[in-house]
Amino acid sequence: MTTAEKTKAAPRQRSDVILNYLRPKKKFPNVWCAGCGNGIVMSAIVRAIDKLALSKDEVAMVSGIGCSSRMPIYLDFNALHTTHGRALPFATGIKFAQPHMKVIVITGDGDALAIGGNHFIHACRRNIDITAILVNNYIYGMTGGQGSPTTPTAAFSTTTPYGNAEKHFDPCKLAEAAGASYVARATVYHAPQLEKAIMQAVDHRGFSLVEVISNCHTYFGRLNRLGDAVSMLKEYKEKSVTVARAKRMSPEELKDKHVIGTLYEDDKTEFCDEYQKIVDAQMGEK
Amino acid sequence: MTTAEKTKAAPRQRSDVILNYLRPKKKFPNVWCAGCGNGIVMSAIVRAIDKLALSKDEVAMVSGIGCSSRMPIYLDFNALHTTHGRALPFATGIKFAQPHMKVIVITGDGDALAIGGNHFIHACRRNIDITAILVNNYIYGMTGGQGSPTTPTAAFSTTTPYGNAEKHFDPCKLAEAAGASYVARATVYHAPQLEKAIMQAVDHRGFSLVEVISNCHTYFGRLNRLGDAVSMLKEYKEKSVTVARAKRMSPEELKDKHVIGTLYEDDKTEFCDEYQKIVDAQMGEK
Amino acid sequence: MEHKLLDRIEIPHDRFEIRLSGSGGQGMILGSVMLAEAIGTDYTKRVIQTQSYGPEARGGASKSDVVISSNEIYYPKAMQLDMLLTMTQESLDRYYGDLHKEGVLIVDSGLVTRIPTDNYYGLPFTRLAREEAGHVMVANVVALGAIAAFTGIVPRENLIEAVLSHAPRGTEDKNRAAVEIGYREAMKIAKKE
Amino acid sequence: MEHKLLDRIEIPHDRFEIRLSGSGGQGMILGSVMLAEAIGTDYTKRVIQTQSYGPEARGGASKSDVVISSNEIYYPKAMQLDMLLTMTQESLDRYYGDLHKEGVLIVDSGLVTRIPTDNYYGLPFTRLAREEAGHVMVANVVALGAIAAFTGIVPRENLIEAVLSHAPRGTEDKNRAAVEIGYREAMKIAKKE
Amino acid sequence: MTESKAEQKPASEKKGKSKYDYSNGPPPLNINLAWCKACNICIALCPAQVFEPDRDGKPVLARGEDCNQCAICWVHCPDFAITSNYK
Amino acid sequence: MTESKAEQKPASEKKGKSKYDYSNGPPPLNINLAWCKACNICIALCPAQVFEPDRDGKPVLARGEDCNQCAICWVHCPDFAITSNYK
Amino acid sequence: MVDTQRKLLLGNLACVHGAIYAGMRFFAGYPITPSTEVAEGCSRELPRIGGRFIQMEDEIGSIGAVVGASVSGVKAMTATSGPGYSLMVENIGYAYMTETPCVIINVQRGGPSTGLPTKGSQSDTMQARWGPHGDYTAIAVAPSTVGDTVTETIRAFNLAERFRTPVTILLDEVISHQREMISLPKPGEHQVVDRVKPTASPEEFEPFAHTAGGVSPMPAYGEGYRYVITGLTHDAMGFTTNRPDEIKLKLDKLRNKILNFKSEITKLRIEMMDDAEIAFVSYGSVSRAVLLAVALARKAGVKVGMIQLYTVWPFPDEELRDYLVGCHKVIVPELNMGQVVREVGRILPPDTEIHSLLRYDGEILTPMQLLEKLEEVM
Amino acid sequence: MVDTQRKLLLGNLACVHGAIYAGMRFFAGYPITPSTEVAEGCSRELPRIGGRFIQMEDEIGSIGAVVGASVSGVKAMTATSGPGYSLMVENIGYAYMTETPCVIINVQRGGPSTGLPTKGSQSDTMQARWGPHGDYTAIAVAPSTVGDTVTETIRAFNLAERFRTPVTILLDEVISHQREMISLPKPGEHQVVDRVKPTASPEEFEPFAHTAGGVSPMPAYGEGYRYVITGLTHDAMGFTTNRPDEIKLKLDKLRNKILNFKSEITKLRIEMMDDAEIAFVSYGSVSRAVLLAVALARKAGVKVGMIQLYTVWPFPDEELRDYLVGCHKVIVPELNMGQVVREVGRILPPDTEIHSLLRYDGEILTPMQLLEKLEEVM
Ligand SMILES: Cc1ncc(C[n+]2csc(CCOP(=O)(O)OP(=O)(O)O)c2C)c(N)n1
Ligand SMILES: Cc1ncc(C[n+]2csc(CCOP(=O)(O)OP(=O)(O)O)c2C)c(N)n1
Ligand code: SF4
Ligand code: SF4
Ligand code: SF4
Ligand code: SF4
Ligand code: SF4
Ligand code: SF4
Ligand SMILES: [Mg+2]
Ligand SMILES: [Mg+2]
Repeated sequence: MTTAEKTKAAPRQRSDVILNYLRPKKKFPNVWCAGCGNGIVMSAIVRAIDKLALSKDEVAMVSGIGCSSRMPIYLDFNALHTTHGRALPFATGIKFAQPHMKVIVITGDGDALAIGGNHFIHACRRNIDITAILVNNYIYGMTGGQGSPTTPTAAFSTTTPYGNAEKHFDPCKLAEAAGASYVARATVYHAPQLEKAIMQAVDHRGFSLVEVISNCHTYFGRLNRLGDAVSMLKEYKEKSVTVARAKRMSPEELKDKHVIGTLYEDDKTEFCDEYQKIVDAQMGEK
Repeated sequence: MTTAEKTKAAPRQRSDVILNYLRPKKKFPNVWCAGCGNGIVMSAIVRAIDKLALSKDEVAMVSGIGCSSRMPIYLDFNALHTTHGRALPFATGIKFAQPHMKVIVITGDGDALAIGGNHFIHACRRNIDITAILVNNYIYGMTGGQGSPTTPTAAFSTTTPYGNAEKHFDPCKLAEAAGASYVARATVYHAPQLEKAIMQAVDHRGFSLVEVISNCHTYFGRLNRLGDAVSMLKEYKEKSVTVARAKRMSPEELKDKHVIGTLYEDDKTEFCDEYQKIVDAQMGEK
Repeated sequence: MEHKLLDRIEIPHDRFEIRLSGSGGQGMILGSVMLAEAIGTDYTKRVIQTQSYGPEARGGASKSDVVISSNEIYYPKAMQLDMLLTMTQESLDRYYGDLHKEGVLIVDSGLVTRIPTDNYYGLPFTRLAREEAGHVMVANVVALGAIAAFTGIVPRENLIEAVLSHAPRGTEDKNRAAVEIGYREAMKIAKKE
Repeated sequence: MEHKLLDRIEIPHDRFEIRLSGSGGQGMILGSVMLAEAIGTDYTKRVIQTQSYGPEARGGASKSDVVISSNEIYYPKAMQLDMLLTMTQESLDRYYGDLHKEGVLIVDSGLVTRIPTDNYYGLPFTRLAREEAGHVMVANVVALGAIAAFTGIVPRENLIEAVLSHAPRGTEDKNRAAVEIGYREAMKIAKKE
Repeated sequence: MTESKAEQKPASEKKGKSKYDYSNGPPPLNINLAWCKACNICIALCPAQVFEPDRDGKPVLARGEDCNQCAICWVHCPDFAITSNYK
Repeated sequence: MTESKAEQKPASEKKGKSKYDYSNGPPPLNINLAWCKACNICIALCPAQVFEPDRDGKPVLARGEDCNQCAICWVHCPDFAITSNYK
Repeated sequence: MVDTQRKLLLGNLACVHGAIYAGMRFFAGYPITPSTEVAEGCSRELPRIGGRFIQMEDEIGSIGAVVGASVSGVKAMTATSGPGYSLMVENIGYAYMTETPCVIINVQRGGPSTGLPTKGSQSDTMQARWGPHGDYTAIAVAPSTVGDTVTETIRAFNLAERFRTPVTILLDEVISHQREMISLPKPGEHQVVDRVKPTASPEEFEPFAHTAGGVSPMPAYGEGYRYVITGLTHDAMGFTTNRPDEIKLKLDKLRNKILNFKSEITKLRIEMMDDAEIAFVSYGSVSRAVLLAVALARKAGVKVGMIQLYTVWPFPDEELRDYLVGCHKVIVPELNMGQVVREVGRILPPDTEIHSLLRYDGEILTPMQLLEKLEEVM
Repeated sequence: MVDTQRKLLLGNLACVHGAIYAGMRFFAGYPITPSTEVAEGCSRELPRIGGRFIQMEDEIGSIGAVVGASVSGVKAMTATSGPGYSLMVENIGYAYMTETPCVIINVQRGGPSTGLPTKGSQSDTMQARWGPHGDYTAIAVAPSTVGDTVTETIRAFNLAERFRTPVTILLDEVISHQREMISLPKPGEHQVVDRVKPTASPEEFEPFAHTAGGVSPMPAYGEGYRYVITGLTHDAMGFTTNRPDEIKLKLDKLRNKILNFKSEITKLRIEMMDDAEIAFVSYGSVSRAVLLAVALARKAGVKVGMIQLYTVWPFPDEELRDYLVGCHKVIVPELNMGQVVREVGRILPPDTEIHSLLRYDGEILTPMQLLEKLEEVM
């Protein structure tokens, strides 16, 4: 079944599906600031997993440290809330040890791309079957608004008080160059598209990245005068263009735009599968 | 003066120019195996620096750990032989603290791309004016032949005894995606082209990468039956195509080929320069 | 050496301890910083300001203490509060026990409803901020104005100076007004009693 | 307790110590591994093989020791060599001092020229390997054959078995020949003396 | 061209009208006020303008009958505070 | 076509012939045998086949007169053991 | 060769054999001299028995993957040397906090920094106890021969599983690069311990329950217990907490589950201590030479004995002190600038004198040096 | 406010002020609670005085850049908390080996692992001594108030420059997030030490020369002395060596240059110890409460005193023992599970009894708890 078919095959989803996936005994509401995009991402993930009809037991949700990385704590999967930046190696350990598991990594722009940048490119390179959901809010939320590797040049943060002198990464471009075999982008405004991207990513065999542009109005928004959660969401709506449309636009037109949709996909072989071949050959030889 | 002009302007270079740059009091010959490409790279670097007429005092040569990283020990510059994978942050400290210095980083495929991968992409992102010379011998030479992030899929190493199950990086592609503003490739067979690439890279303002494909016949060659140093050099000759020619070739034709020459170049602003503007503004404001 | 050491010792209360408490976004920390700065203008007073965060980084309860003394402050944290401001029910429930039996309790009467004592001052700081000062954001400053009035620990002008030194450009008037409103409303109650 | 403890103690020489030394590429470590395995076939013998590297990882001097004893080997490193093989001048200069005064010195006479004693065996292992066994790579194996002959510490067959278990496919014959050549040439000298 | 024009209905009709008949059931949505943090997202994004903020800024179903169950509010609620009573 | 043909000289002439007259000077190259590690690169790559290996595999100038100072040997010597006496 | 169990075994490969014997089926590592052959050995052996080897991008990733594999229910280890161990300490701390069993081999070389890659040393001994930040209780074992590298590796895995905690094996270059003809243990010869699995239903399950022994049963991911593992301080449910009482409970648990069962962990080799007036206290590779020196000195009539610490951490305070009571003098020989000697000093009986014999020039202590020191302090 | 030096200063910003006073002009760091305001302060202040601030990709890179800046001749520092310090230890070891002056601030929070980001702790004290692998001698200072955070930061830089070595400042969340009205030091009020520059010509220059004081003069890159700096063990020229004699010389140098001048490094605060029968030995934030408890107990007639260790490492063995001789009892209060108490135990005079007062639940020790303990041991 293709992902599209799965979506169709799934019974019509109830609006309260998320309640079936919240961890029993965990106190709610969540810790995030009012209006934080993390909650929107979290419910999109749940809807995607539900539509894919995965069993909760076969899902491992791994994260680093950051506001976004709190997500697995709330969800009723096998949850590993690791150290800052290191979610992917831990996830690699799980996936490689138990290749039948669906391993989903939740990570922030700081977590994945600053301290965790090396693990990020190597997970891409190995094309190991893990889905990374990178919640890109352009800032370190958890520690109070310092610049991150995606903080735009000239933008303000608590460590770039005179405007950022550095350039920023395009996480999707980086992932593709490093070897990821599925790369997509969405924003929290585009919740249905986000849900679809996550479904495709989880379904894809190989390393998949979904970059989600998400609002941290508390820090990034405030320091850069972008208004509250609502204004930021509305801005995402205005600034986003689909891959299809983007193809017809010039680089100038695309400046400051978020291109959303599936940016890259290929079907190269997956790491655990390749290793399994070695194991099979060696165990046969014995 | 452009790099080309500098080359022309320089007095005709003597064949023994390297002797002027070897560190006094250091014992020779070098530690490398007979025929190791590292020596060829080292003399190309010296010729390039000599042609650029840099003063030895203004050059800082920084390296990590590995066979290739031994280079700065032999050369009469300000030499910092750091920890494995960390040359770039140390170099960043030097460059940012003393922006007038020419900072050259010597690094291996393991040093730059395995343990040092994060620093590598971030130095590219910052576009800090450092030249990284990445000696890619497709293996960990120093520790005795383990696989590296450039070890080709299916190739043998002491940790891939049944053939490598992983994919490998293209360091140049990765550097470009991460933000480097000059990217070139050469092989040790192509010593004159290598020299030219190094000249251009050092002359370029911004982060520049020169990937040098280099023979480790002792490990990579032996384990993969590629013969001795001479056969490996000859293979580089046969397998290399220039950027110009590569443009006229199909992806299939390009498989297993080394594309040499300048792969990417742009003129985006450099990190130290941008920071200096902030300093100037703030100090003016006081 | 005889025993019963503790019976012979009393920790001298040569200090005044104030706690501002509320939830994450209510500016309790900034409030206490401004208060401490305002008080510290007086050279004869030593001032230490501290805070602690709730169990998680975002949201949750937030408290911030200011300890004031004419002597050296050996122990920087509050031991027995002389004054407690609570802007939420949760913070009142949590910190009421730390208040000295003769200490002063001040609550945002618009937000806090269950109060375990009759001996308190209540003012609707948040509503006053929204309705009279022009923005809920300055509810903490309204409360500072009231504290100045209730305790007399800091002259109103010093408080205004400290508050303004932290006010983002363009919000000076709102902030000044907030202090005045808090001061005025508090004086009304204080006088009544 | 009396003093002069050391006068009353002699470290018993209940062991036989062999060192193979040369430069990085000469296969001294592999040589000693094969030797140790060959000797260890004999259940009554305990064997420990160790090595050390030059100051830098690549090239440089290389040495490898094999300690053999019928008793438990408490101290794993060589203390006083009973036999020293040197394949380069540098290694001879460096390690000659570690040889027991009655120990056996064996040198590659094609490569080592300045020898501080007359009491040694010399054979051109490298030349023999190149010219007679078919490849310089097996010079170490030629030397092992000679060691077997000079010392009698290991039967030739056991040595061949150990050597072959390490020989890459296709090089079995060269290696077997190398042992034989070394053994033969050594026997010639040994008999002469 | 004509076809697409035909599709185009007056904005009020298209958005405001609910497809459902709520007359015999519970209100269209359930709002968990204990979890809601008054972020204003649902209020601002609802195409049918179903919500009004209460004193605390939390949504009340001011025009529940206009709700067309488009899901925008609940998929965007960061605190999982909105669920539909119908879908 | 014709032009490129004109350029094409017999291989022997093009490579083997030295442009220099060494009759009154030192040999064309200086080889530092103490540093040379006998890697064979110079010997194999020299287009004029100037070198022969000695017993240790180190290069000797067997046909020094054929050296055209093309630099290939010294830029490829990993041990900086070759320098020219002319250039 | 009939006895296929008899082998000229490299110290580093002894780890591999011991680990596989103990059930290790997952290795993640990054090469570093002088530990590399551990990784290389695993890359060869593991696929043959259905296990998995991965070379990670660095040491941080290696220990991360090891923890990931372990929570998935697979016994896992990594091997490194000082520089790599230094990089691992953050994630080793995570394993302490999350109570994840795993084994870390540190093949010590001369330090600090890159130091002496090919020379043995015991200078990471204190790091094995205090490297990671914060409060926790460490277990570290130190083999002294190739033979006991096999058995101590098995023991390390057993301790890790028994106590749900990372265990460090303090090897050094001397042993790691030494080959010795030994007999490998036969199946059943050594006990193999596996972590305790929960019996409670998933609904009742508390992942970090405070049990009598302090160790909570540990399910594997995928077994139906879906719980949270976090490096933040947490309660019995695994939920993060800032409550002083719960914080204290957690930290006490980390300590008590180990220190209350120290007798199961401590392993000493006691030689000729009955009437000893002088004692050598040693650990790791040095112990071999000590054994010879002591035997020789005994022959010469000196009342000297030796205590070898197979378990270095937790430091066997009480046991060691008991043995030392009555000794006038104790000599602590180490290949470092004085580490365990500080610990011995801390627990020294009142009438015992302590002497340090240190070597840190890249060479090892010889029996003769030990005897000289003995003569000097006598 | 007339006195512009008077300021309500956050503990973390006290570091920034002290460092700038001491000449710091380069900061590289990575944000982490509860140290973040140090970085944020530097990002604001440094450009204003021509200095440089960079936020690196991680803590490993941060300390790397700091060392790079320092060899370039610029005084440099970084600030972090436990998890970040754990990541830094490899490169801190590099700074030890290469004798590079720099300052690392560790604003301690509860551990292990991610632990308690917003709660104070003193549980990284032993790590500051033993975190990096290998043998070296560490210097660490521990301020106890916002005021002495300024002066101890100045002192840390002075020690780093004087001894060519990294110096750790052991701050904790209690002080770092505390604001206190203090007067900043005026120019000239404190001595500022700079590294000694070579006088030898470049030809004669030996970068790691064995001088009488053990500290070799240190030129900046670009000043004409082109030498090698390496983390491999090296000789006086900086060239790598494997010679036992040279290895020993180098390691002895790392120790002796510090321990031979310990009196310049040790700083103790001694209060009411003249006739004290009971002594508190404390360091860091705890000391403030101790001071109050001691003063109160004295008033009640108890002969109690206090010794505060401003210098925690090298541990002031001899000085401390001298003060403790004559004390019947010593109490060591700490915000951890018992770290410095082990050190005090090691150097305890024979007739002194030792007591530990530990708190590790995220809260701090109150004067009342100290008094209770005092009563208990009396
Ligand atoms: C080793 C280490 N360094 C630093 C930190 C502090 N830290 C926690 S979260 C974080 C950044 C979070 O940013 P991001 O990943 O973008 O997540 P967000 O909070 O924005 O969702 C940092 C620096 C840490 N916990 N551990
Ligand atoms: C932290 C750390 N991990 C591992 C090592 C061991 N090590 C030294 S060099 C090296 C790899 C070298 O490979 P590369 O960078 O490709 O250099 P080459 O030797 O091939 O030139 C490794 C793994 C180390 N020194 N430090
Ligand atoms: S700080 Fe930013 S990212 Fe973190 S919870 Fe608040 S809005 Fe979300
Ligand atoms: S091992 Fe390989 S890279 Fe290292 S010196 Fe030898 S040939 Fe060169
Ligand atoms: S579902 Fe929500 S967003 Fe959509 S119309 Fe109804 S109330 Fe509005
Ligand atoms: S979106 Fe959710 S949290 Fe926000 S106001 Fe609406 S119901 Fe409340
Ligand atoms: S310069 Fe060297 S390579 Fe060129 S012809 Fe002369 S000897 Fe041959
Ligand atoms: S290239 Fe250099 S090292 Fe190699 S054989 Fe020629 S001279 Fe010797
Ligand atoms: Mg972020
Ligand atoms: Mg390499």
